Amino acid sequence: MNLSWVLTTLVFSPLLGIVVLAFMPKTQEKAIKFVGFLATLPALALALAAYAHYLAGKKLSDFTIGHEWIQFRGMSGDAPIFSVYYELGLSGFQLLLVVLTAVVATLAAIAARYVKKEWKGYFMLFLLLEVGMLGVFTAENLILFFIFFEITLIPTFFLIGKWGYFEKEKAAYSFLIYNGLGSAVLLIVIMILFAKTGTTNIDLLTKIMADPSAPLSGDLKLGLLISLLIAFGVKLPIFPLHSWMLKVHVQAPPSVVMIHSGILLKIGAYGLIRFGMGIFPAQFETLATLIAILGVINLLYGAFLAFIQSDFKMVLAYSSISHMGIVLIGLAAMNEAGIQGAIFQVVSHGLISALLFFLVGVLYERTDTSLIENLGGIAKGMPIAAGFLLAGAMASLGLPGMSGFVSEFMAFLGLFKELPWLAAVGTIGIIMTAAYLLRAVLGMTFGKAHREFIGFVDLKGVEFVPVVVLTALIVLIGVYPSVLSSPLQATLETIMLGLGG
Amino acid sequence: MSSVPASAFLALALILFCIGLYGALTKRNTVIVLISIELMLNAVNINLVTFSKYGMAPSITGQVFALFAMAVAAAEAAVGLAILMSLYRNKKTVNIDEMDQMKH
Amino acid sequence: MSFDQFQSLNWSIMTPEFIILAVIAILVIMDLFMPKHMDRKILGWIGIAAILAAMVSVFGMAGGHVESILHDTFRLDSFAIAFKLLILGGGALVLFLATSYKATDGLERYTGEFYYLLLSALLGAMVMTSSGDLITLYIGLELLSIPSYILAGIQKDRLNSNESAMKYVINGGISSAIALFGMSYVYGLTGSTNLLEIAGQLSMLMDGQQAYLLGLSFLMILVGLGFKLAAAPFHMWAPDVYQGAPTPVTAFLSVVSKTAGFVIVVRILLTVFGSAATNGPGSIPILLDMQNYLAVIAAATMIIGNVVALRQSDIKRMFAYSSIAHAGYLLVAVTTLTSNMFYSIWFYLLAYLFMNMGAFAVIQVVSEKTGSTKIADFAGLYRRSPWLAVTMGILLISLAGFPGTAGFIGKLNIFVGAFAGQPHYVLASVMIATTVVSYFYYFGVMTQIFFRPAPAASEGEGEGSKFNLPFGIVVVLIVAVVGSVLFGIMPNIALDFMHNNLDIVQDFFS
Amino acid sequence: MMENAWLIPLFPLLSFLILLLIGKRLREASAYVGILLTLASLVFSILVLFERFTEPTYITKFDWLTIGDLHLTAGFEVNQLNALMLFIVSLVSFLVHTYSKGYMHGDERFPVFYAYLGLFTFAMLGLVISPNLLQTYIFWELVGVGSFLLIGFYFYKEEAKAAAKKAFIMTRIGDVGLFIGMILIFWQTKSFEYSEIFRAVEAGAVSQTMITLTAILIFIGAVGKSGQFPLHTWLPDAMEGPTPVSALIHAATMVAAGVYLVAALFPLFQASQTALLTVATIGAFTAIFAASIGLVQTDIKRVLAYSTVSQLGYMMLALGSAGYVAGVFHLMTHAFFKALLFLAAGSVIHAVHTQNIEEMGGLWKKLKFTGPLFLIGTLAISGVPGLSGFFSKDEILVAAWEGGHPVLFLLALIAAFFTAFYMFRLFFLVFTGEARGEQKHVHESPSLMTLPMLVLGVLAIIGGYVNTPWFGSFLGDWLVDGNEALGHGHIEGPAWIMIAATVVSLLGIYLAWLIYGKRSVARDWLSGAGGTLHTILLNKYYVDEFYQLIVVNFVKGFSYFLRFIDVFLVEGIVKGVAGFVQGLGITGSKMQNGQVQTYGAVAFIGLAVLAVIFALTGGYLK
Repeated sequence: MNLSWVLTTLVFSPLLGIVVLAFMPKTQEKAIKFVGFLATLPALALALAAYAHYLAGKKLSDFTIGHEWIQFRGMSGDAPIFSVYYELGLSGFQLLLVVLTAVVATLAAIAARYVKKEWKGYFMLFLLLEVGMLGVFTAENLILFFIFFEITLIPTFFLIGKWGYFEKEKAAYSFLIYNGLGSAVLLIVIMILFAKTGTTNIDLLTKIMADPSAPLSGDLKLGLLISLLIAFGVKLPIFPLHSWMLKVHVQAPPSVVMIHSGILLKIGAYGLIRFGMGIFPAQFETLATLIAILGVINLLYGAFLAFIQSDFKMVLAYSSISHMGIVLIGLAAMNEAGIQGAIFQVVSHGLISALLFFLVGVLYERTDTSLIENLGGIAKGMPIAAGFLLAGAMASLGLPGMSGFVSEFMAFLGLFKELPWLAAVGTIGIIMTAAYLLRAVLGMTFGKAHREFIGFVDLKGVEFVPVVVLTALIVLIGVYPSVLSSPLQATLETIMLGLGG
Repeated sequence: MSSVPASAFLALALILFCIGLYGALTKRNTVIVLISIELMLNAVNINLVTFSKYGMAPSITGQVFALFAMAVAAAEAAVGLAILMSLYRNKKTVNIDEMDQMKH
Repeated sequence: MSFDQFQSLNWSIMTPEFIILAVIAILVIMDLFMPKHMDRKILGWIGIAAILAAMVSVFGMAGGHVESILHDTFRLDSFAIAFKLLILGGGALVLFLATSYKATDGLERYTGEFYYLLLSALLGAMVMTSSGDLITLYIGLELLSIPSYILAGIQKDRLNSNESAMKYVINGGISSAIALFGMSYVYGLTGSTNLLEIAGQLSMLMDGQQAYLLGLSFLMILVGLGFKLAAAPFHMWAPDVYQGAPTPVTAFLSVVSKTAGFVIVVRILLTVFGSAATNGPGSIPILLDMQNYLAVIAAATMIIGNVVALRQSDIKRMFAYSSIAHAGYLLVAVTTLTSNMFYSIWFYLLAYLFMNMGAFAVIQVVSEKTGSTKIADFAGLYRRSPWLAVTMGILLISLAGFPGTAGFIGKLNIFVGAFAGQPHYVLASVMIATTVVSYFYYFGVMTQIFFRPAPAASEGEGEGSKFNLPFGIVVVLIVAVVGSVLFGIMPNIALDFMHNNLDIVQDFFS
Repeated sequence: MMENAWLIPLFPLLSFLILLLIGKRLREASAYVGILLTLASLVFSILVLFERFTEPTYITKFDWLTIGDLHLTAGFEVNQLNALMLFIVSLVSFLVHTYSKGYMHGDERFPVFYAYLGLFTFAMLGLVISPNLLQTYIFWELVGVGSFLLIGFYFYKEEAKAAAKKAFIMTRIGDVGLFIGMILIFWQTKSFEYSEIFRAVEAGAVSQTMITLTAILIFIGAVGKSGQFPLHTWLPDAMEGPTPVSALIHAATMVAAGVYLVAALFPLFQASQTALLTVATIGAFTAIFAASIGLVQTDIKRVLAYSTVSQLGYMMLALGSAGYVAGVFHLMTHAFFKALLFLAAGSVIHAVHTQNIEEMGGLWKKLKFTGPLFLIGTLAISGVPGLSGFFSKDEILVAAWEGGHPVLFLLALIAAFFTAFYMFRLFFLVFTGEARGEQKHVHESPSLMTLPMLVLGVLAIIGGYVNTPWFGSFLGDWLVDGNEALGHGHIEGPAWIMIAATVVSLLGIYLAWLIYGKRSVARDWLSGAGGTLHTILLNKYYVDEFYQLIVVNFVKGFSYFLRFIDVFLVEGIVKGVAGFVQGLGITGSKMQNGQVQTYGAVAFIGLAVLAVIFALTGGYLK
């Protein structure tokens, strides 16, 4: 059976929604929201189908598709000096991220019910964003990756700038410029790679680089890797490139933050693993200690700063920085445990932060605040929401039985093998995570209610869908991590092979 | 004729060109500025004619070029003066340094 | 030259020029005999028809051999055809804008002139693309410039328009004098004005003194033509002129005139200095030796254009700086001198044509509505006219160079060129960094359009706040958006046409 | 039966899930779900325990997580210790479930309470049957959450909130020790399995330093969970939770998990004298430290809490002195009598609605059931001969003495004296004398509450007879059966130790009687004699204040320092770059002064510069 149509359909299916929305009257709020939600479903269905395909024991390479797209020719008649191929494919790692994206996107579409104005524009941009994200994770060559990467920027800019909170424009600009610079660096790296090897295909590049006779000096490779680290460091974000992300997390509307924190930040991690580690394994090893130090700094820096924030969104924003530190720690370990931990953390944090930000949206919708001190004691009026909030926090602080633990555990397991002292310093982060999350969550839910929250409605109706689905997935991964680890084995083997392990 | 070396003509042209450039960049009166530009173009013409006679490979083309240049210069001057007239109607000045309504 | 000889010339290769010329003559006569109060718009439509006809004839010539007439002063090669298409396309769109332009401030008395002056400037640009001789190049250049001076000042009663024309004349005059001075030395060293002959002569150059002189003349020509491109530091006239000129003229200057500028730069630099030996036959040509100078100019242009654009509050001024910046990107392609240079310049100019024309169409509509050209006038455009807003959004995204638009492909193409041969890391980095800087001001306009509320006064106007889009504007917008998006997604439509029909590299030097 | 032991934790989990989903509808009928399911666990546990008497250890596992070539497993194991723990935990849990039906009656979050109890019981049972460190850690954390949730059950009380937070974070500090230790030992032995670890340690595959390091790190985990000094402060605060919870979690089961962990990893500890000594020292110190604080507390539950801390110290001392059996034995008896004491205290609180012992008094007559049961518990913990506590405490003292720690032995002896004193102080103040507070409607608790107490009371009396010097050390022999590394089932010690212990405890009781029963010695005798000391004890040695001052302030200060960096340095650099670009723009637009001649001049200068550079670099004059 020819399955090469699947990925194209998967990636571009949200466009259908955009087209339908374009012809809808903009006053029909309910219908628009419903269509926006429906438009995310085909991608979700296909993503799950692809996962089922994998579970059935079939090859993921069935989905690979490649076409010529753009050729820049030099002298006439010559072979093109530069070609951009339309190449999509799936590996286990990519499959997981695609499923994650599709799930979070659908749930974020539900969370978009809180959008108060101009739903039509919102959903059109939202769906465009989804196209970009799905494309990023399925692209098989760097240029295509870059194109999809850039495609995510514009909708996100508008979604933040138009539908965000008070300082939305500043946040949107911050986002645009930082990420623009990141992608600029990325483009330069891509071009140099192309200039040196004549290809941008990721697998090919991986092979070429593994060949000792590759036309790149070690120093150049190191330089390229450092550039990649900067490019994806903006996205991840790595200290000190993080300040844009705080603004975005605080100012963007809930459903966008779900996407942003849940998926967009993960592009950075994905890039580091797939390109940084995949293409430059030897240089990555050189930098491993540095990356580990950066990871520990991220972990602790985020944790300590989260401890003194008064806005819960800020707590979560710094918490994201902290958790991305774990990704770095895992990667720096350069062994199976660490890398697998990093990948787990990518998925796990995607789910957890989506859950927490959704709940923030729920609370903000009802109380018009996300300040911890204004929210004390909401467990009285909204016990279910408070319960899920606590569950989310527990997942985030790495409670066993939930996804956060498995990833944190493996990342540290990996690093302890290589750099035990650094890892030991990093474990302070585990304590601090508990401290800041409990401070924040208990500050909001426990204690005396500062104001009457009794009148507020608890979670209801469709609001349960994102919360329950996300919690269920978090627990599923925590209890039965093989759902993630088995598709990853092939990817890991490839990476480890590159690392010479 | 041959007693005057080609380099003298070229030097004259260069000096003329520089005078023109200096005038174009420093004079306040726009008419003078336009005339200075003419000077620069005429310097070119001297060059062309000199080369046409004493160049590496003397040819008539240089003189033809000079004729074209003169015609164009005339047109340019005419247009310049016409524009200056309409400007003068509105602003009542021909001073070039007062034409700074648009800046920054 | 006998009459037979005259007849035997292959005049047909000048068909497009003749069409335009004839129509100019017809329009002049018609304008003369038309009653004073009759609407001159018809002249504009005739002009558009003429341009389209010329375009068709240019298309028809694609794929043929290199031909030249009149002692090789006029040549028709693939390069000429390719860029003539751009120039004609740009001219047509400008005329569409012009027909929709509200004639005020004295323009109402000269609408007829408005159209045929545009056409004659266009004719100059066309001649430039096809010229094989310094004389024709110069004539073409001036034929483009002189009508442009008049056009800039055609709103006789508006001081800004006068001032803009005056500044243009003076700067244009100086620059063409400098360029011409440089050319005179080239002539002096070779005794010929024919480009190919010059090239042949210069490739044999042995004398270091002469090469030195040639180097100086290279710089002079570069500077003189740099004015046309508005490359830094010869860009400073552009913002003032762009701001003061009527919007269609600004569009013309920023697109057609710039395209013509690049045509002439490539033509001269490549043929003359591309083969001029620095140290005897077979040595490195001057052009390659001068690459660093070009690179500095390109980098300065990109930086100045993008950075100063950040500070602008007038949309036309901002677009002036933006067009300076784009000239910088194009200069990167010129600097790198790779085999895909022609294609990348051509494609970028094509993309630039679409996005800039479209943007100026929107600017024209908005500024006519509000009576000023402040960026703040765009506030709330999304509310007042969503389609116009989205159109402008797409065009701005293309200008900023995001994927999915022609602007991105154009930039990518240039960028690839920067790495294809000898990599130019610094230049490429400057290019991409300044591109990021450009996000600020392009998205600043978008902020006004999409995020800011419409000014209170215009909200109260009700019906009056609606935009009525003239037919010409609609055409331009549709073409611009379709072009920007289509060539952003399927650039090979254009690129393959070039490759399959036009063998620029082969033709250029033969 | 043992192959089905995995079902034991699942019953309470089921209870948790059921109550979470439909608890609201069930209201107080939720209790039946919880009680029935824990009863099932109890029955299974008893069956497993009996089967384990005759059958060998049962262990099974499957792959849980694959990391490359590493296969991390999950499964369960039934060995002697596990079987015993299963029984203790499910028994106390069942009793507390039953008791709570009465105690929590009328609470609006009744189903939630039972759900949490179910979660905790699940985690605790899961913990005790884990065959490897990783799984232990997983459940270890889960019991922490159960504890956290139940401490914070009265979430609207600020104190409960603070206590819950404190409990979680302080135990987490310990957990990190365990976490590190676990990972370090994993990389040494390539396994989390207890059996593999022991084998590697025995085979000498792990260096001595590493053994000591990991053992101590793991012990830090135990310190956190078992409230040992210096991580003990959360445990007294945890008394903010409902009293049945205190009985279940903070007396009988979870806090004993630390002891259990050390016991389960005993061979590892035994391989390092340093580690053992650390355990013993910390244990002994904690025992006397907490006991001394207990002397002056006035909150009935806090007295019991410090007593718990102290008793846990005892157990640690035992283990640290190589008295494996003694430690586990005391764990068991302590579970019985301390749970009894807490439940009885709960019954008292239920009756008088206060926890302050100064407001109680004279309850002996009013609480006909509770009083005697409380007395049984008090006697047992004081080590009065014949009751369970006597036997186990004696074992510990012997172990400490034989282990060659005379100082620690002495500390333990003093702690025993303190224990007897403060427990009877408590007893006398609560049950004898005149009623001091306003006590209306004081009545005995319902039978639902007294019956569990009765069961525990019986066990508190007879529980010790499974391992006595007189009737044979059945428990000890069984525990160490088949594993010589654990030491002997019974350690012979000099007879004077038993006598000394008895004398000491009786002395304590006598002194308490003198002051609080007979009142022949003034109550402020002690506080008067050592005023400063009394204040220090009352303030728990200012440990909390110390932590507040040093740790909390340091963390906060450091955070603000980082914020400073974040705001000024990180943002500052960004602003600097942006400012530079803006400045360039400003300069550029300033140059654009509208003067056309300036434009020309700039261009000319540009040309001149190019030409000069060209001239200077020599052009082509070769």
